Amino acid sequence: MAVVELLLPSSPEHVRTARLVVVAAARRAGLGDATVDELRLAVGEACARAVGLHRAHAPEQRVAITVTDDPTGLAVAVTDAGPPAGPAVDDVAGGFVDDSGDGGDGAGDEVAPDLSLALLAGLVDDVEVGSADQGTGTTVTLRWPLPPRVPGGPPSTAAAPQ
Amino acid sequence: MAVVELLLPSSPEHVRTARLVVVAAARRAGLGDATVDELRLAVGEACARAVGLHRAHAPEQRVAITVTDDPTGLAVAVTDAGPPAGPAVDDVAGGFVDDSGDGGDGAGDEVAPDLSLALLAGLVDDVEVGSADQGTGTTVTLRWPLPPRVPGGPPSTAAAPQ
Amino acid sequence: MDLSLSTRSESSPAGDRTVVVVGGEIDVYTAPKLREQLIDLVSSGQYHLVVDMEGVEFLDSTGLGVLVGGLKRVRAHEGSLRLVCTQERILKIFRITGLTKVFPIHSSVDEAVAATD
Amino acid sequence: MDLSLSTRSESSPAGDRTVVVVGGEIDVYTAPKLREQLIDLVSSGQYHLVVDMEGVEFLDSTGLGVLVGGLKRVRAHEGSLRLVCTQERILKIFRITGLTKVFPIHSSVDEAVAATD
Ligand SMILES: Nc1ncnc2c1ncn2[C@@H]1O[C@H](COP(=O)(O)OP(=O)(O)O)[C@@H](O)[C@H]1O
Ligand SMILES: Nc1ncnc2c1ncn2[C@@H]1O[C@H](COP(=O)(O)OP(=O)(O)O)[C@@H](O)[C@H]1O
Repeated sequence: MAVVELLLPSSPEHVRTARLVVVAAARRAGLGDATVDELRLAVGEACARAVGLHRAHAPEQRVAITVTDDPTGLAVAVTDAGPPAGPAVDDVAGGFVDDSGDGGDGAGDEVAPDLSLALLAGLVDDVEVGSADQGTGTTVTLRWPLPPRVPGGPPSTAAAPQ
Repeated sequence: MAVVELLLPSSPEHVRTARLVVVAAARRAGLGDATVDELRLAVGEACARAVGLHRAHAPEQRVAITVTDDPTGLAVAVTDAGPPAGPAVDDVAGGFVDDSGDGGDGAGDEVAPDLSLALLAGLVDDVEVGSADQGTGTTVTLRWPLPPRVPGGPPSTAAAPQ
Repeated sequence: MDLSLSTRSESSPAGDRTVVVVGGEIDVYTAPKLREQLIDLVSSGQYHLVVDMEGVEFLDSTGLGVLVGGLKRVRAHEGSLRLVCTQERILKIFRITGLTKVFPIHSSVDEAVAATD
Repeated sequence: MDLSLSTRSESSPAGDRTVVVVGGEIDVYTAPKLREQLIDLVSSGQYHLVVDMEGVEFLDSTGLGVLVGGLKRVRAHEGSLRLVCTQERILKIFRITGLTKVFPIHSSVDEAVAATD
């Protein structure tokens, strides 16, 4: 079980880095191209949500991304430092609330909570939302199963090549 | 000042992820293509060194990569959990010692401490080697200066686009 | 930095159209640039837009939101916003979000420029 | 997974040569595969190798070490290992490490296959 951890400043420019890291882990874990595409998008949505929350509630704090892979699958956890969320998946929407404060002149139209939720729901079968360990903030965990390894196929990522 | 932190399992397959993250940060910080190429290679060398040390001394521990960028430049610190090093740059070589334990049958020839040092020295003007905070392990810090920003040029990476 | 934008005018029997060619990644970081571009066009009186997405490598919900915002703006002036996209991975994103029902999606710029329905 | 390898035989007045075409990234993770390939070739009696590096996107010291190891192996059998490389960013890596003095570096496979010096 390999665990990659990433702490990123909460600004939109860093969301791309999160996508890069998770995609690298997913490829290594053996996920197929189509799944990797979905995962890239879903992780981007989860991170954009966290960045949006931080901008409103905790601009100095960083967003934490943890990628865990084992032979059964890949799990990506995105933890924000926003207000604590309940266990309902609907609370994920909290991060998408228009925080531009422009009072509906239309300039905030790039923040589309329903679009982001629609994407997450459409892309990932296994989404879990819970309070982060520290009691504040929320962890959104996305999971993708891995096909069972074919004997003689690519080596487990746990073993270093030699 | 944006600080990106990355914790990676100490196996060779993860060195590529470190390169990806640092290159993304360097591009954002405004380093030119040629410098980014050098940085990709230098960071890869520093991480490969740390991974080599961990395989010998601390296989379960992760390698820490910290990227700090401010208007003056970009600093990349790679911290291993190997035996403590002295302050001399020469000690960097510690990580490159052939740890394959194959007793000179030639199978270990891919570990080339002098080649790696030659690359680091040739690529990076500012290399600092020090004991890691915890008293064990070594931090190799690589620094690249940034050209002064042109007024009216690309916005500072500290400011979120709006 | 990973978003490229360029615009040009095209004419057809249907009238003048402004083609916006978008390349690279449209995400939470770069989407504001696309939004600005669309706002600028509408502000300068260009209400019939064709957004060529064939060079788009990545599109997230922020990018979708900017396109929806652009559509609202041109519609406020009886205009149109048509997309050109044949990439399956991008089309899928429009389908998942139900936006294939909101945007006319064409398979070539010529087709989009000539469209009137 | 990001390293590609293929081999083929070529003949010239100088004799038979084995061309190893390398693509992608040769780094601490992938270099062992290249090492295996070179060892296999030498084990099967192929002592005159041309390594085509034109498709290499990244090369680190581990990769350099594998090439040096290959050179040692073929030389133990009076063989040769020639590189084909015109990419400035890769050539620079050989220069920084002084290995331009160790490897014959050619600008085409044909030139490398025909070389005898
Ligand atoms: N799946 C969806 N998620 C979010 N917004 C959607 C979705 N489908 C359609 N829309 C909406 O598309 C609308 C733009 O098209 P339209 O229905 O013509 O808007 P309006 O009636 O406000 O002009 C936006 O208001 C946007 O919220
Ligand atoms: N800058 C360098 N860094 C490390 N090794 C180098 C460098 N330059 C040359 N070499 C050496 O190249 C040698 C291979 O070429 P050669 O001198 O012919 O070796 P040998 O005499 O052992 O056959 C290796 O032993 C390798 O260590």
